[in-house]
Amino acid sequence: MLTLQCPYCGVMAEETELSAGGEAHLKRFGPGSTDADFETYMFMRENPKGVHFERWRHANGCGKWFHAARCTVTLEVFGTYPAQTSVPPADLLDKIRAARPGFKWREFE
Amino acid sequence: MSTRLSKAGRLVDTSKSVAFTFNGKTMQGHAGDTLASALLANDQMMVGRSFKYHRPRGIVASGAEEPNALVNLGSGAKFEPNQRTTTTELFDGLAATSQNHWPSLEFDVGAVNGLFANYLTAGFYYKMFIHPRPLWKHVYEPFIRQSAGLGKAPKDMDADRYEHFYAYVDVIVVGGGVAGLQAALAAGEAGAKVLLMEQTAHFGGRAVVDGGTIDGMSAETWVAGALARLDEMPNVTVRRRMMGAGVYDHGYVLGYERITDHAPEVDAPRHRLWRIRAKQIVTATGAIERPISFAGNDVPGVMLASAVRDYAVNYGVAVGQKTVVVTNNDDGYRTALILKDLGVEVPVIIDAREYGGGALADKARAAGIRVEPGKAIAKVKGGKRVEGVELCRMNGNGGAVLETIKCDAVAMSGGWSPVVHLWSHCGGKLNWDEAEAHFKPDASRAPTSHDGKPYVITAGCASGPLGLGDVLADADAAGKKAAEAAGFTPASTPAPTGDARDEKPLQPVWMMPSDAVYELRMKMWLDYQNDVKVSDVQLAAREGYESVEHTKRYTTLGMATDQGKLSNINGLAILADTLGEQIPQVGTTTFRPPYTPISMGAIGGAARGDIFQPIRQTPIHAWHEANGAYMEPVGQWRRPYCYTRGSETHEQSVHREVNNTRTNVGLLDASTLGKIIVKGPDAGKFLDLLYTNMMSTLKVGKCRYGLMCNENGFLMDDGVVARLDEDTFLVHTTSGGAAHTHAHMEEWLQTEWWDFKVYTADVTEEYAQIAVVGPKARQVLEKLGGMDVSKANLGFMDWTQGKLGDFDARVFRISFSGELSYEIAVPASQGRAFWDALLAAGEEFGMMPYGTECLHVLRAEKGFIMIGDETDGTVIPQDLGLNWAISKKKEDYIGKRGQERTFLASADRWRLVGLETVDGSVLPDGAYAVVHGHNENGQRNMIGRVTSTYYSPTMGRGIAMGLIKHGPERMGELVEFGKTDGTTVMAKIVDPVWYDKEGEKQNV
Amino acid sequence: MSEAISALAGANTEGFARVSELGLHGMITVRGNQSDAAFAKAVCAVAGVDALPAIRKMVGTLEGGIAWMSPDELMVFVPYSQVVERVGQLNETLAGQHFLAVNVSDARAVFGIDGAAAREVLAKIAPVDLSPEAFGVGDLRRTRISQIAAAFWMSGEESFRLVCFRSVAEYAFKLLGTSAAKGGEVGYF
Amino acid sequence: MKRYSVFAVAREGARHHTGWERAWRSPEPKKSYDVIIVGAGGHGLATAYYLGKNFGITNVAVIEKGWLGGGNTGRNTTIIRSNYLQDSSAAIYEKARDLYETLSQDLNYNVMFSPRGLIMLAQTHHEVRGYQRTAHANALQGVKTEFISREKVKELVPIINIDGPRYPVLGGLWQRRGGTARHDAVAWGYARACSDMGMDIIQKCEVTGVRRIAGRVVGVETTKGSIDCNKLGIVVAGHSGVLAEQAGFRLPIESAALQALVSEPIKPCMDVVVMANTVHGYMSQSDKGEMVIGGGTDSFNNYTQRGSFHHIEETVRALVETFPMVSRLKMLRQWGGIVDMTGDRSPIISKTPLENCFINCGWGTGGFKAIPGSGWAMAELMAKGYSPLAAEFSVDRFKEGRFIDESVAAGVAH
Repeated sequence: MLTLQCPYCGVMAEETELSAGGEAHLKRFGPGSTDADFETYMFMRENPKGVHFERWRHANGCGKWFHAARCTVTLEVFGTYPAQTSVPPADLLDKIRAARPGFKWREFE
Repeated sequence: MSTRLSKAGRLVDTSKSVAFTFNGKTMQGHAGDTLASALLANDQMMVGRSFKYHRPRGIVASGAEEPNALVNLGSGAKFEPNQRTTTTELFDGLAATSQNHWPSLEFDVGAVNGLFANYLTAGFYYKMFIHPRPLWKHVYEPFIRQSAGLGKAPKDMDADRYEHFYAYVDVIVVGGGVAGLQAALAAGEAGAKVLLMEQTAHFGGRAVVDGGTIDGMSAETWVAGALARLDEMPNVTVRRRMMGAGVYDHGYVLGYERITDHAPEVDAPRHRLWRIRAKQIVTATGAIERPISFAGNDVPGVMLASAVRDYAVNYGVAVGQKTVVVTNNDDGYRTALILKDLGVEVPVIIDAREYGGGALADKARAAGIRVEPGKAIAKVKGGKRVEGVELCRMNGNGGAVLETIKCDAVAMSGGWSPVVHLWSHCGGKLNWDEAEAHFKPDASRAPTSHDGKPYVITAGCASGPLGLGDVLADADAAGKKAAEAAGFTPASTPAPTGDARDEKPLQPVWMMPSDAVYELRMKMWLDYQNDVKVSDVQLAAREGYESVEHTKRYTTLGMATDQGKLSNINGLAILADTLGEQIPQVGTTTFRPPYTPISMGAIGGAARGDIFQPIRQTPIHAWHEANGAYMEPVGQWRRPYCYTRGSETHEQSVHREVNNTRTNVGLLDASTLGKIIVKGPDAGKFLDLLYTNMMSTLKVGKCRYGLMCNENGFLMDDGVVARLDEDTFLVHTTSGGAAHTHAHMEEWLQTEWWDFKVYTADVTEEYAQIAVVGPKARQVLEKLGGMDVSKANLGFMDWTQGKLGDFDARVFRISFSGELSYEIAVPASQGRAFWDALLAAGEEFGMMPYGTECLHVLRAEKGFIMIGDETDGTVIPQDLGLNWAISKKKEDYIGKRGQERTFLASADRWRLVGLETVDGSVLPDGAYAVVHGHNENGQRNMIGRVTSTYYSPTMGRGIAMGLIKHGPERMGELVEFGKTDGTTVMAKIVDPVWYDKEGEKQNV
Repeated sequence: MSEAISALAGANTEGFARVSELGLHGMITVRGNQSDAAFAKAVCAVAGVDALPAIRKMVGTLEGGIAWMSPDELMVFVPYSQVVERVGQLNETLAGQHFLAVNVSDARAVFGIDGAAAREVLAKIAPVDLSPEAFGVGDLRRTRISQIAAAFWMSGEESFRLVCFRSVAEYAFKLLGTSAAKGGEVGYF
Repeated sequence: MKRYSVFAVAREGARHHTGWERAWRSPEPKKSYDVIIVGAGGHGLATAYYLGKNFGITNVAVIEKGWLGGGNTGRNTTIIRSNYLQDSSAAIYEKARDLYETLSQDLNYNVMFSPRGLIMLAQTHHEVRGYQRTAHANALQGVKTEFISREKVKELVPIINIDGPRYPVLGGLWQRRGGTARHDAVAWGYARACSDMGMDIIQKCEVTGVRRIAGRVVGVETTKGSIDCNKLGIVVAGHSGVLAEQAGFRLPIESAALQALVSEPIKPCMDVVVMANTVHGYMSQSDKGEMVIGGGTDSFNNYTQRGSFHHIEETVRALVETFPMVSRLKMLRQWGGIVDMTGDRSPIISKTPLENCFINCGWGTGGFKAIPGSGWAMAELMAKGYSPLAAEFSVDRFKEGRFIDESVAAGVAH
């Protein structure tokens, strides 16, 4: 039963207040894109055994979408941040790299 | 025999006697008894039958670890099977019956299995009953099921209530023994918010039974003082009869509080499930004594030494008149000494250790008790109760019996194992302790929480130490550590002092005697309830079920209701020994919640009956229910399916409603339709991306039907959009689609197009929306008056607002029936009044309300699609011939790219057509269209399916819509549909618009 | 206009705490930039309060107050009889700005939970720390009560006010009533 | 191999069971094999078994990181059914169900297949229509199902409450030959038969890398050294993503925790399997008497084999409403397994971008019931390069938008 801190209203929200939204930072491919790019956007997922960037919505709360960096093995949450960004904050990436040497997630080394 | 002692137990009030029944026989106990202690006081040694061999079973333990003494408790709506007598507090009128036997506990036919014990070994079922095939299901399995299963199945609706409760604390302490109390004191003094829970009704755990001194006072006195100090701390809460059931991720703990189990007459919830968030969890869960594997160790009267002690001290019950103690450690001697002290005869202490015991052993000798070091029990004599034991050398095969000793009880002590369940639930790791021969928590590998830091700390015996002094020191440290980790500064007060442990080392004894012959090994029980014996584990290992999980599952070791609390360590020691491996290499099975079984009622909580799930009601709901509406769930809403009159069937009602709406006027409660305000400079641009068609060009005062797809291209929702002003749109969604569509909008606005200047608001429930439908609709509204609803002022697909009669109304000229139709929204608080006003005004025009099924027929006659009927999540607008609603001008909309993929763009897709059976009958719902031949998997080739099918009162025949391969190009052709009975029915492909193809009626 | 009726017409029930539906109240969902002074001024004026509420706070009362709903959403409370006019007032003052103000008075139901043990009624059904240290007068939470979304705040030492959707008012009422049923006292706070 | 029979049991009983052989050998890996299967769960072992039985390919190693059958095979609720809507699903699940009928005899190991019958409750009109549609499809797919009345449901399941205030039972989709089997026994039986054919089952051996030359698989690196192979089959359920990465390709897969629980054992009270999809609860009674209950799936990626407790609450709540007597039972044990979910929630049995490397994954919550059919199809695909049962389940379908969507029977888009 996870708890994640909503970066908008500051609540340490338990899972039942939240709804999970899958992998974060997907680049949308629309008309004109290749089948491969569109397939990647729609279906290919990192699904890492380790730190993952994912989307959550504070559905039973302030209703805002945010992102979380969470380890899928230990469930450690390295941080949460607003959804209006296409890349994770640098300081968060540093924190993860420090804790998990050799950390890699999609284009983020 | 088992009797009450002259010296009263600490927990019972001998002045208050309590009457109860066991298998119909009335017995007497005392207030403070458990059912187990009361049964023993009545010399009820046999209390049940085992799972497989139906062997006589007696009480083995005195607490939560009890595997044997399970009973059916209560009756009727308060009946419950598999209740542990050792954790059931006695109350007046308690009625218990024993389990798993027929016809009676004393004479059980199932015991015949025991005669075949030779064959009924581990793996028996896997090797048997293979031929002939049908016999397994029809003969063998039913028999096996009948003979298994323990308690009876409850029959009635549960008469009790249950509830949940959320609590948030800094530190949880699980366990109210001296360790838990000290941990709570230490954390509490540091200022942490502490919740201490004890699963029984009493505090102090073993210390108050085993004696010993803390800070110079008796354990009893110290415990009373500790409770008093905790009581004075405002930041500490102490709860009894509350078990730490499970530890979950991120500091989540389940507390299982049994409120009225001991007092069923009280009007209160029976159980309360606490959902607790804690920064730190201290598990002071103590330790459990291990049985010893000797032949006949399952005969009623063979009991854990500590339990014998508990019954004597706590309840004043002597389990036997002559109690033999058998042990591999010094603690067993405590039982002998306490019994002796209470005047119970102890013929002998059998100590497996050549070197014998330490100080306690000397005390025993001094007390005149015979001590036999290096000896073992070869076999327990007796069937339904202990009659004696055969003494032999520990190092030997048990062949040579030295002496037979008469006794009626055996107290066994195989050493102690920390209760590590809660520690392990979320991955806390264990180390093997050679000296104590048990697994104990490895504090350096604790479970970690959301912050990556450890959040479970063990305290006292649960950490490993068994001496009173060490226990208190460890608990004090644990409490302080927890408080510190939770952000508090612990006081520097020293830990209380307790007696040091002065004992000779334990000698692991996994089998007694050391080289017992097979005949003895197959009588050595590991798992009492599931009848798993030493020989079974050895067989499993020999057959290659080497992993501890394999052995567990192959033999069912540890899978009984006690989840192996007594059997697991002994079992895996035998496994390791057979494999020639070290115990730590073999490892343990996984510990899963709950610690002991918890009621489903408590898990479900208060959510039953009326509040099982929310039912959404429109402002007119009550009227529907009062006027013959047959309601159907639509999402969480309830909507009238139809309104039955007199003796009408539902079908007749629907036909009446259709005919009346087509000829006169009908009234529909459409309040469930979703309504979302979309406002902002970019609202039009946003809606253009959201819908397949163009919304930005919609004129103020106009309505437009729109299609919404998901990114995969599949049709998701549809509805009418009205432009309220330059930058404000009102979006209608399907019933039950509002929340989803609103979330869909917010998701795109927040996570993809966050630069758009758009705000949305779900106003679905602000309005009651009522559709007035039919040729006489205009007359009805004109009767209400106040608004010009003429075609000139309010044409088809226009909307307007103002006063309609007494009401502030927004009126939309839209039609989902093909008739002249107005959808009118008024404030929800006036919805019911408006409905009544319409009914009154409509009376002279023959107005009748209609339900969802009539709505479906009306729209089908007109060839309108319905989300959820024509669509199922795999259908795109192009399949439905809705290309007219897909803008060619737009370079992008959600779903456009998805629809360009080969399979979705294929010309071979099944597409929407109308269908008419040749004989006019109604096509079966969900039927598939077939062509000759089979596919390569031997299935009939299918080319389409029925999506909607009705009897049309208007057309006087069955009409249907369906998706057919190349359908629109095959107008007039016949297609064959398969029925579930194997026959088929022919239908003609036709235009799906049956009624008013030109659309004149809705446009008058 | 015809008489307006709230979802449960003021139903109430007495357990170890009192649960009552409080009838109709003027409620305006306002979305906009809360850091914009003009916006804040206009909204405060409508609600009759001095300043916008801080994050997760409620200022004022049901007759005139503002509840923080999200970084760009507020719930403004005004007398029911005046809500239409107040929405108009907002639209006028903020004309030209990017904002949203809609009347949701009839889309909501309002409940009161009153009594010494009021905290326990909600602590059984909402995943929120309701201990006095963590939740006091003026504190607000948007969360769920059992299976529905709701917002509640403490309006007094022993009083909560709760807002949920109108269509589930009956569920909410029975849920709160069950939670407050006698015999269910927890004695925790 | 000494065959199991009543006579063998009698013989061994008379001599203290000293004569039983190991059910399967535990050899050290050879240098090279024709085929390596990664993953000794039900699907992997079944694949190996049918490679040998149907195609005579027996130079096979099945490599298992932990202990065989230790993944989802030993963690599921043992339900077996084939009442699926889409042709390709119905085909493979019915093939599996049909093979289950004789599996005990084929393997000479009693897997306790119990075709006691399975009901899917229809509790809304929408569900009624969905299941009627399924019944029509099944009739043409050779799957024996029928839509039955609520009265018939009550007759088959006396403990059910068909007049629930919230979701009355309106009928049900009934598959008479659906049921359950003993999950561990399925893995053990296949393992014993594979071992008997001379295949090597190598437990406690983790694959750490996939060796490739010129886009072709040539072997694997393991914790027990490097092993060569001509063909590689990856059948590792929840860990498919990890293996795929080692093999150098990506999968449309996400791993999540699926939960289940059992009650304490009680005397027989429900002879069929009941699934209530509207309220998300399903339940059957094991031969030991436990009520075996399927819970929900977490909606976030998870490798912990622990789920969130609120799913257990939701499931139990639903079951108490549907089977009031459940309220007075107790939960004995809860657990979780890691399931791999594809974009359309249907499995993948497919060639991969890496030549001679095949993958079988994505069974989500439906794996156990498919084991024999899945193994049959995977074996055929690996042996012949094509299997009609597997054809539709190729991984290309996501690029083409050719989904196999089973949720449509319930009318839910995703």
